[in-house]
Parts: sequence; C-alpha cells; structure tokens
Amino acid sequence: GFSQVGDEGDWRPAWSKDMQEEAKKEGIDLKYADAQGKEEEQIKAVRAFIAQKVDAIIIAPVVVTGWDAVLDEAKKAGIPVFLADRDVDVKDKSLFVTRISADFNLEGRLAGAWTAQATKGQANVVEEQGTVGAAPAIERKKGFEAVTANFPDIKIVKTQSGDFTTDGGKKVMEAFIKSTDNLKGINVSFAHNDNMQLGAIQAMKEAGLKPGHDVLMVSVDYVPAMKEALAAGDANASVELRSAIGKYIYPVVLQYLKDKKELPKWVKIPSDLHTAATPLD
Amino acid sequence: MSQAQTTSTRSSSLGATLGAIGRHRVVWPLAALALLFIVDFIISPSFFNIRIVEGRLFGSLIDIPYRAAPTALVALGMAVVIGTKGIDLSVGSIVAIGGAVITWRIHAGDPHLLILFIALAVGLLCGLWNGFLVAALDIQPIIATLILMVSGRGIGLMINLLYGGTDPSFTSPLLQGLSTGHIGYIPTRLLVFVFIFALLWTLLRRTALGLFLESVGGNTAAAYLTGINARMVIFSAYVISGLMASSAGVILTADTHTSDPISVALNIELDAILAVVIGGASLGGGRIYLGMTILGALVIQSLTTTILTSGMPPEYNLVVKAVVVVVVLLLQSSNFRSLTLSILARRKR
Amino acid sequence: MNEKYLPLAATIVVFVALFAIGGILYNNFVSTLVFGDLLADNAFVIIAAIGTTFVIISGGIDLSIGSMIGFVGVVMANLDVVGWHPLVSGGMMLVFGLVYGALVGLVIDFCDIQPFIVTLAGLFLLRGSCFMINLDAVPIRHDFVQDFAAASIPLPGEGELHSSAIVMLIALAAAIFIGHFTRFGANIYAIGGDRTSAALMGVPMRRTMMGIYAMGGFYSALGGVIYALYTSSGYPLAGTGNELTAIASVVLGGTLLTGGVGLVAGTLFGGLIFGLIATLINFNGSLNGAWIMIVGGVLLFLFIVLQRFLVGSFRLRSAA
Amino acid sequence: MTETATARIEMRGVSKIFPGVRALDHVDLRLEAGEVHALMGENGAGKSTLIKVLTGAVRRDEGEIQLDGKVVEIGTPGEARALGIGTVYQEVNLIPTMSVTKNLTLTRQPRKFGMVNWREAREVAKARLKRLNINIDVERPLGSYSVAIQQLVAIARALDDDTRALVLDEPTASLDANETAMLFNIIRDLKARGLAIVFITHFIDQVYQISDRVSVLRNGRLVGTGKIADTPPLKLISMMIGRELEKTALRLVGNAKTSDAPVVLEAEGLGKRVTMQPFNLKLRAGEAVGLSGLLGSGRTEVAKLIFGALKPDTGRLELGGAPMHGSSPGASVRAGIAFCPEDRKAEGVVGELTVRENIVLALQSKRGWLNRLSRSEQERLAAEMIKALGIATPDAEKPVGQLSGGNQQKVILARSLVAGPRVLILDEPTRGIDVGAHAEIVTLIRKLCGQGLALLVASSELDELVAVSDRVAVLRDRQMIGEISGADITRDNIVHMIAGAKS
Ligand SMILES: Nc1ncnc2c1ncn2[C@@H]1O[C@H](COP(=O)(O)OP(=O)(O)OP(=O)(O)O)[C@@H](O)[C@H]1O
Ligand SMILES: Nc1ncnc2c1ncn2[C@@H]1O[C@H](COP(=O)(O)OP(=O)(O)OP(=O)(O)O)[C@@H](O)[C@H]1O
Ligand SMILES: [Mg+2]
Ligand SMILES: [Mg+2]
Repeated sequence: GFSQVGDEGDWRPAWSKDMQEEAKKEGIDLKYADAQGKEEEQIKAVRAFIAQKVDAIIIAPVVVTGWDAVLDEAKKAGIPVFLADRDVDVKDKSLFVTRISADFNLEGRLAGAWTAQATKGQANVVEEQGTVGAAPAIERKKGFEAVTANFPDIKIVKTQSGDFTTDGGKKVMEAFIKSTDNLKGINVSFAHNDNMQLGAIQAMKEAGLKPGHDVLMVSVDYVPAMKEALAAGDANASVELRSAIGKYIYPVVLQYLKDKKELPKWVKIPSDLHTAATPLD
Repeated sequence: MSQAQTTSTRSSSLGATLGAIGRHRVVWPLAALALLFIVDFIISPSFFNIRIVEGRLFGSLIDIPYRAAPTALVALGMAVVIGTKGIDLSVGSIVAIGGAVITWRIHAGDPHLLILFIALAVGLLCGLWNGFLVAALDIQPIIATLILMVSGRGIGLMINLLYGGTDPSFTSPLLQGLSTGHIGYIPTRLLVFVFIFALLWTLLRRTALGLFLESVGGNTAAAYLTGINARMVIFSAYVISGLMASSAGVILTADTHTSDPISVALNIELDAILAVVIGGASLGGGRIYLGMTILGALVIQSLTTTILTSGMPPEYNLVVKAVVVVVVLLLQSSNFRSLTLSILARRKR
Repeated sequence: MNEKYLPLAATIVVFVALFAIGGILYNNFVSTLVFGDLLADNAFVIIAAIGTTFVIISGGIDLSIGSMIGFVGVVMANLDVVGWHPLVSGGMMLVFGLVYGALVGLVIDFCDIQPFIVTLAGLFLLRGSCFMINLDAVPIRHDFVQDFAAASIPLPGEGELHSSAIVMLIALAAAIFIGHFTRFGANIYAIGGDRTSAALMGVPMRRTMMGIYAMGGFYSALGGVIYALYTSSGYPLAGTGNELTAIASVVLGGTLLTGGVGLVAGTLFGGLIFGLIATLINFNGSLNGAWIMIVGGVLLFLFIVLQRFLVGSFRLRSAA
Repeated sequence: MTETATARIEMRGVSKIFPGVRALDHVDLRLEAGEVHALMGENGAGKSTLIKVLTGAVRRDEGEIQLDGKVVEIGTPGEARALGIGTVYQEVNLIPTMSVTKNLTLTRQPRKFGMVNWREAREVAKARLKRLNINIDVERPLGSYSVAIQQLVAIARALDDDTRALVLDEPTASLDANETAMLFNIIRDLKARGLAIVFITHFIDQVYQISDRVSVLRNGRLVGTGKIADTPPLKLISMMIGRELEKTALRLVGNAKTSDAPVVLEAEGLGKRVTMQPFNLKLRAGEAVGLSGLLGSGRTEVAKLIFGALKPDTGRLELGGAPMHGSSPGASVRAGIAFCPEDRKAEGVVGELTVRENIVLALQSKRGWLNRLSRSEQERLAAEMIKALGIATPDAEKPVGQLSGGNQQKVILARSLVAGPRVLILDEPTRGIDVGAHAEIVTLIRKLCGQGLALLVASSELDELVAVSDRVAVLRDRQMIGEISGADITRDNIVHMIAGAKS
C-alpha cells in the first residue's frame, strides 16, 4: 500500500505515476490511495491497507503529527511501515522502519545558499510562500531563512502566500510589483515551488520587467515548464525535487521484507540545484 | 417572507433619516468599498495614481476591476441561480474543466477561435448536467452541484492526460489577448466583461426570463400556476451559470496560459456567493441584482488587493477577510445600526 | 410506514447495499474490522454533522465546521504543550463552541444576516486564528490520548468499537433526544418549516436561534476534540473542506436544505455512506487522484438517484 | 355583557408606520371580558396590523396596552400567549411540514420528567379538535390538509385552557356555513366563560350574528366604536368605506340565459384516482358556473383537474371544440384558461415581486419569455388593475408580500384578468375581500361574462354562488352529484342537494 498526499502542483502527480510504474516493473502489487491533502483520509487509507493485510505500507504523510495510534495498529498487524517524503513525529521511533526521502529544509537551504552566492550576500528578496500551514512551505521558508540569516544584508522585504499555484504566484507578484513601485530595489524572487514562480514570471513580463535579469528567480521542484524557463533565461535556478524516486524506495522496501534488517531512520534522496547555466540534463 | 416584521425597532429621528438613506440597497456596499479605498490610500498613498505603462492604463483602480472580472462573471451566473433559490457549487470545477479542454485542443492544433467556442460549449454542457439534476431529477441544488464540484477537477486532470499532461502550458495570441491584452488603453478583459454583462442583462431584462426566474425563485408553486414552465426556467439558470463560469474559465486559463485543474479558481464559488450576498440578494431566492453583484465582486477584490499590497504576513489574510466581511454585513443590518446609534447617543449624554 | 421515515429507510438501504457490494468486490470487506474502522474514522465528521443537522432543519447552514475542527485541535495541542490535560482543554473548547455558536445565532437573528454568510465569515475567522496561533502541526503527547485511543469495546470478529465511535453514538443519542423529546427540538422544526409562522406561534426566536447555533458549535467542537484525540495533534489545516462533507452527509441522510424536514439518525447513515465511498476507493487501490474525484462524484450521483428512487417507490407502496 | 371599570384589554393611542404607509394612527380599542368585539374595515385599513401589535408580532411606534388594568409590555407573540392572549392570524400561520399534533401543541407540549410526552400531546390534540368536531389523523403533516382544515386547526390551537382573550383574524374566510355555525357556537360558549373575543371579518351578516360591539377602522384611523344593536348595516358599511355604498350590488339576481351560447370548455369523464371521481362539465361562453359542496368535497380538485395543475388519469378535455393535448398549467394558460388558486400564500402571490410584476405574470407567461411586455405596458396594466379592483397600495412597485391579505387576493385576481382568458377558474375568489370590493368584483365578473368569458367559480359562500352563477354544479365526497340552473339556484336548493343523499 502506498498512501499519497494528493495531486497538487506538477510534482506530486509525476511522483505518483512514477511509483505506480516502478511498482509494475518490480512486480509489486501496489494499492494506491490519494488522501487529497487530508490527514483523516490518509488515516482511513492506512486502516484500509491494514484491513486488506498488505505486506508493507508506504506513507507520504500529509502532516508530521498524529501517527502514533494508526502506526501502532499496523505494528500489531505485523505490517512494516515506510515513510516517503515528509517525516512523522511519533514517540516510538520503532513504529516505522525508515524514512526514504528528500529534505524540504535542505531545499530551502540550497535555494538560500544559491541566493547568497549569486548576490554576494546582498539582496532584497520577495518570497512567494506555499499554502499557509503546509509542511513544505514551512520547511522551505525555515531552510531559506536559516542560511540567509548568516548574511546580514539579505533581507526578505515582502512575503505572501501564493498557495503553490501559478495563478496565486501571479497575483502575489502583481501585488509586489505595485507595492514596491515596479520592484524597485528588489534583487531576488524566491518561490516555494515552480508553479508560483512561473506565475510570477508572467506578472513581471506583463509589467514590462525582465525576470531572470532585473530580478533573480529561484524556486523549488524543477518541473518541465521550469526547465524551459531556465533555458529561456526567465529564471535562474530551481532546486530539483526528484519525482522518479520509486527506484530509490522499492529496493529498500523489498530488501527489508526479505531480511528484516534494521535500517537507519532516514535514507536520504539527493536534491540537486539546477541553474540557468545547467538547464538540461 | 417578511410578513411580520417581528424585529423592527422603534427608531429615533436621527435613525429614521439615516435609515431612509440606508434602506437603499446600493449604499452599504458602496460604503464598504469607499472604506477599503481609504484604507488603501493610507497604506499606499499612490493607490489612486493611474499611469500609462507600455501603452495601457496601469494602477490599482484599473487593476481591481481587472482582477475582479472573472469572479464577477461567475458571481453573475451565481446570482441567477441564487435567484431561483438554488446554488451552484460546481463553478470552480467548470473553470478547471474548461481550462483543461482549452489546453488539450490547443495541443491538438485546433483553430483558436474554435477553441473559444468549444470552451463555452463545455460550460454549457456542465450547466445542462447541473440543470438536469436539479430541474429534472429534483435533487437539492447544493448536493446536485456538489457532484460536479467533487468530480470536475478530476475530469480536468484526466483531460490533461489526453496530451500527455507533462507540459500543460500553451501560447495563444487570441485567448491571451482576450485575457491579458489591451485595446487602446483599456484591458481587453474589461471590454469582454462589459460585453458579456450586456448580453446577460439583455437576456434577463429585455426578455421576460428575468421575471420568470425571480417568480420561480420567489414562489415556485405560484409561478407554475401562472403557466410558467418552472422546470425549464430552473434549468436555464444552471445553463447560464455554466456559461458564465466557462467564460470566466477562458479568462483565468489564458491569464496563466496553463491548465492547473487542481488549484485554478479554488474557492471561487465562495467568493461568488459572497459577492451576490454583499450585493443584497437573499439566498432564499426571488431577486436577481446584476449590477449590485458586480459591486459585491469589486468589494471582495479590493479587499484581496488591499491584503496583498499591505505587506501584512499571510497568516493574517483570513482573519482580516473575516473581519471585513463581518463589518460589511453589520453595516447592512438596520438593527445593528440602530443599536450602535443608541449606544452612541447614550455615551454622549 | 410514516411518510417522514421514508428517506431514512432509503438511506439505510443504500448503505447496506453499498456494504454488500464492497463485500462482493473485495476480500476482508464485510467484517467487523472494517465496520468498526468505518465508525471510528468518520466519527468526528458525523458528530459535527449531527450538530449541523439541527442547523439545517432550522433552515440555516453552518460552513464553519471544518475550521472549528482545525481550531479546536490547534488550541488543544498548544495547551498540551503547556501541560493541560486534554480532557480539560477539550472541555474548555466545548464551552467555547457553545458560546461561539450562541454568538453566531445572535448575530444571525438580531442583525438578520443570512446564516450562510455569517458562518462563512466564521470559517475565515477560525481558520485564520489557527494560522495566527501557529503554522506547524503540534503533537499532543499526553498519555490520555493513547488511553483514549486504546479504549474500545470488542465486536464479534476482529473488529472493535473504538472510543471515538462510542462518543459518536452517545452524541447521536443525545441529539435524538433533543430533537424529538424537547420543546426546543420541536421549535427547531417549526422555525425551519416557516419562520414567520413560528414567530407568530410564540416560538422564542432569539433564544431558539442561539440555541440552534450553540448546538451546532458544540457538536463541531466535539468533532474537533475527537479529531484532535484521533490524530493526537493540532494542525492548522485540519478539517479543511469537512463542512461540505458534513452538509452532504446531512442531506444524504434525508434532511431538506430548505428546512423543516429531516431526522438526526439519517445523518449517521449519510456520513457512513461518505466514509464507505472512501473505503471502497481505498480498497480498490489503483485509482489516482483524478479517478478518486471522478469515482467519488459518480458514486455520490448513483446514491442520490438510488435514494430518490427508493423514496418514490416506498411512497407508492404506502399509498397503494 | 357588562361594562366594568377595567377592561380586559385596553389599547391606547397605538400607531404604526411602515415604510410609506401609516398603517395605524393613534387607535384606541377597548375589549371587555365576555364580549365579542367585531373589528371591521376595508382591505388595508389596518385591522391585521392592530391585532399584530396587540400580540407583539409587530412592534408599535407609539401607544400602550393594558391587560386587566395593568400596563403590559408585549414584545413577542410568545409573551402574548403567556399572558393568555390566543390568536388566529389571517394567513393560516402554522407550520405545514409538521404534524397536526405538533402544530397544536408547539411551545406548550405536555412534559414528563422534562421530556415531551408525545402520547399525551396526541391526546390533547385530538381532544381539542374534537371540540371543533374535527376528526382527522393528527400524525399527518398539516400541509396535507385543505386550507379549511388548517384554519380549524389554527383556531383549536388558539383555544388553550388558560386563554383570557381570543383574537380571530378572518377565521371564517375559508369555512363553509356548517363550520362557521359550529365556530359561532364555540365562540358563544367562550363568551359565556368570560373571554374577550376580537373577531375580524368581511361578512356583514356574521358580524350581526355573533358580535356585541363593533369598531371600524379606516385608513389606519379608528372611525368609531359602538354597540352592534345601535349600528344598522348600511351605517356600518358607510363608516367602513367613508361614503354610501352606491348600489347594493351584493344580491345580483336575474341571471342571463345563455344556454344557446357556444360551448367553450367541455370535460368528459375527467378524473383522477383517489382524488376525484370522473365528472362531466360544460362551460358556455358568457356563462358562470358555480362549484358547490362541503369542505373536502373536491371543488379545488375539479378546478385543478380542468386547469391541468393536477394530472387527470381518465377522461378528456376540449377547449373551443378542439381537444387539449397534455395537461399542464402552461398549456392551459396559452390556450386561454386562467386560474386563481385558493391558497394565496402557498400558491398565489410571489411575495418578493412587486404588485406590477405579480399582475403581469400570467399574461407574460402566456406570451412566452421572448415576447416581453414593455415596462410602460406593464405599468399601464398594473395601474389599470389597481384602479379597477381598488387595490390599496402606495404604488405598483411595492412588494406584494407587504400588502394586506385582501389586497393580495385582489392582485391574484388582477393577474388572471390581465391575461385575457376565455375561461376563468376562480377558487374562493373573494376570500378576505371587503364588502365594497366584493360588490365591485361581483359586478366585474358579470361584466366579463357579458363579454363572453366563461367562468367557473368554486366557493364555500353560498350567497356568492347564488349571486354570480348561471348554473351550479354540486359535489359531494369527491363526486359530482348534480347541477342546478337558472332560477332554481337558491341557498336552500343547493343545501338540499348537498345534504340530499346524505340523510
Ligand atoms: N410588513 C409590512 N410592510 C409594509 N407595509 C405593511 C406591512 N404589513 C402591512 N403593511 C401595510 O399596512 C396597511 C394595513 O395592513 P393590514 O394588514 O393591517 O390591513 P387589514 O385591515 O388587515 O386588511 P385586509 O382586510 O385586507 O386583511 C396596508 O396598507 C399594508 O400594505
Ligand atoms: N372533515 C374532514 N375530515 C377529514 N379530512 C378532511 C375533512 N374535510 C376535508 N378533509 C381533507 O382535506 C383535504 C382537501 O380537500 P379539498 O381540497 O378537496 O377541499 P375542497 O372541496 O376544495 O374544499 P375547500 O377548498 O373549501 O377546502 C383532503 O385531503 C381531505 O381529505
Ligand atoms: Mg388583514
Ligand atoms: Mg378548495
């Protein structure tokens, strides 16, 4: 069983698809459940997996908290649980086998580091946040700020939520443009995902600004449309969040089912930074 | 409904004069709008400046109607449905499906003018479906339209898959022109809006359809007994709403020139309903105020613009929105006004 | 059979049929384990929906359920951090729900504003307050949470009646009592049937309206407490969209949105049908997000049509 | 009746202003214990408003109310009820979706251990109805009964044991002679028990049958109060309308012979299972046919079957010699049939729409949605009708829901007339209409008949039927049992026919 968060943005569907295709390749009978971004749906899904007596459960948690009870049930039913993507906050770390994932915080830090490097530690940043309260938004913001805090001259001057959507990113950027008098003095636009950054690019073009030139554009995900934007010079950098990670996850699971050997609590999947100079790999 | 005004209060003479002014529908939403503008002006003194940038008008006063247009279109359709005592929760889904279809047909290489009509046809079809459920199967509107609301965005995703779905963006000079272009100094979208509004107004007020819609909404049984085909009238309301939603869909989709079924026009149904209510209509049906609905949409958009330009942390957005909505509503309530007046009067003494 | 029980009967038939279909399609489906989980997993929405049933019967609506659930959780989690017992903080939130609801009822009645809009503002306000308190998910670590989760009555077979399901059933019983065996309950139906007439017949409008929304607030707060215990955390986005599920459960349970007609018991089955749709989709396990939405819509459509059809045929039979 | 120093109820200087209308202007009203006090006045005179002020349903602008000599503040109908004032409002103001029991006992259900005791409530309900000689299933929703039954239930509801004063706003408007007589017996009984009773009606003879004193309102002002014995009918009427009633058009006899005129509408074997046995009926041009029968005999059903608001499952209908295909109100309206329903609140007016919009609705529906009446045309029609029927409204743009009951009824009538029908079906057309207007409407109907309109009138008022009909079809137990025509149409003959086979 694999319990996915939902289908928002461009990245998650790609990941889900990859998980299903990889499962076929590996000969795994995958039960897939999409929680539509809701914790309770996800708990229901996990319970349904337990009732169906699956061999292993992979969870990409919507929220970090609230897993004790249901993971306990899985443990009682003798079904090992793996985490993908986000972490969970449980008292008893033995409730799950391991977490196999990238690191939101790291993504934020990478973006921050790139910003510091590209601007030589002097920047006025506008930030397009993800959905208020969503884990990637919180973590990416923290990661970014953790790095930029080391540079006294990097300041986040405006920040708003664009809900991870293109439309939202565009609206927020339009507002920034207006409230800062055509982004006067702004050097960097940091978006928590590519969709919002793409919206921001449109808004800037419509206002007669040159994204990627007047203002440096850095974001997270590295979706196909962003590759093009990087190639066209409209954007400068995007941290890749790999979607084809089924090939990282399944071997770990299958191995564990075979030999039940204890694993470290976090198997990391690398994140890469792609910049305009290295757009196509 | 209001046979007995159980709760009307004795009004002081000051209250009476104010009340006479306040009774006019248009006053309180306008007051709310003015209030927001004042706040905007305080936040950013350049709020009212209008400049010409790259050959078109630029500034908040243009930007607010510009941004409000899609919501206002949806709200106009919603006003019609609400006039019949119904509600249409599926408008966001209709926008999503429309967006997916546009992108799909562009990838398939259809002429863009044709695509425009295809997109509207999609809205028509969705409206027909909702109308069928409500008028023919007699399902309660909120549930009937919930069906499309739940599944519509899924359908959009499926349509995205029709062309691979990996790159849901496109370029279309025609559609983008309608949405983000400008004719002379004026944004095309506003002209499109005025055109559609004129069409709708003509349909409702130059034919008897508006009267029929309102009578069915006010008292279905009575309307039926005067020979009005109540089912067809209700049906038409959902079709109109579907068409309005899909025309908003064209503008929204062309705006970002991508298809993003999951998050495009999220919660637009709530904003649309809010606009209708701020415009003074009752969800109990029986009245359709087109002009007032636009005013409602403008109030909501000014609020959004104010929040976005204010530089306030986004955590506060919702609370501010709630407070403003409550204030607008309290202003519209005559009971509340006379209460505050009497409290103020007592203070002074 | 009395006319007013027909929609309830139809809802129950639909529910049983659906359960049977699940049994035919999937192994391990018809079991007390699945049934017990179904009750427990949907308990919080159903509890909130029970309160909403009264609001809807009175001709109103409550959109702030989901936000209330989120808000209650966030407050409880933050109080947990400073050492409050969940029962105490939960009890406080119940009182909060009651007072908040009464206030909403007062605004609706005194200012004569439509419930849809007042509660929509409530939705924004409560959700916004969650964000203002904190953005992260906060765990509730108190041992009571575990004890609560562990408490259950075993059912024949592998299943058990979880504590949240028990709370739900008690809440339902209380609601049935209030709805059908108190004057207040009768007044609710009267207001929903015809507001003007109810006022003329001497129903104390302000008190009753405040009571109705206070109940709505109380039950959604209780739903929030159960949700917080169920997930042992407070998460500012929790419960998003639950208001629609709750309202849909109420309506599926045979209550008319126009007011005056409906039964609280119907809401239980309406809510269970929604839960069952989710369970079926999970058991299928090959649907991606897009298909889940579509299948969810199609199933909803089929149930409504089936329910209407059943009500119609019951009616014919009882007329003949 | 004895005049005591302190009245049961005394209202002093009561005023009420609605936007644009001074509904009450310093009105005084004194009710003694043990009297029946009639309240008279034209439609819109302010009668209903006055009693709504008394019962707290409408907040007054000025004035005070005393109960047994003590000043009382009555803010809500609930408080009035608690003070022992029982009220039957003009529109049947009960809850149609609730059962009869619940309606009867609402807010005062018998309780045991804090729990409502429904079994006892049922018994209470049955007992109360029994006093009014009604025997119905108290568990069915009230809305499933006819308006008349609902009216009786409302009266039963107002008669609690602790009632000290009873207010009845046009309680007899939808009752037939039998029920009215029964109600009067009950009123006399209550009077003997010392209740103060306010009785509003437009039936002059009923006033003389039952009341002791009468107060007359005109345009929101009290014109006078007096003993009924000292007030002859003509004086009463002229007080009400402020002038002499020119012609006593009430009794219009000399029905035109029109039996050779062409048949406009013919129903053959029209019927519906359970609802109405198959019947035959012919309407000739210029002819007025009455439908008479006891309450529940099926008058409304006959009207609705012909109009297509009820779908017949047997029989056929011809209009002007051509068979009607399919039956629906829409088809009927287009073919030239118009219908005024009896239940004006549920099926008549669209309360939110203005007087003008309500008046043009049927004509507009006949013309179809594309062929809109211009605004000026609408205004002309509305103005014409407001004048012709004397609808009391400040202007044509007032929402109909804010008019007085009788004026709403006139608007419905206006709506049917404006549509220019060949066949007009009126179900209880003069319910709640004042004497002056009543006479005018009867004249109008005769005039229309003279122009070739075929008319079908269902009414529980025998005098009205006698006055307008060329023929009367009599119904009993959902069956058409015979016809009376021409000079044979008298009260007695109709009553005999209704009672005939019964004994
Ligand atoms: N809620 C209201 N809002 C505005 N005007 C009202 C309202 N209720 C009554 N009126 C106006 O007050 C006046 C008196 O109405 P009222 O109902 O008291 O008349 P009435 O004497 O009972 O007439 P009828 O015999 O037709 O019932 C009318 O002109 C009516 O239009
Ligand atoms: N005395 C009674 N006891 C029980 N039920 C009755 C009685 N009188 C009428 N009803 C019910 O009232 C309902 C309405 O009857 P219907 O509409 O045919 O009346 P009607 O002949 O049009 O008379 P009116 O219009 O004057 O009320 C029927 O469902 C009938 O069962
Ligand atoms: Mg009256
Ligand atoms: Mg009748």
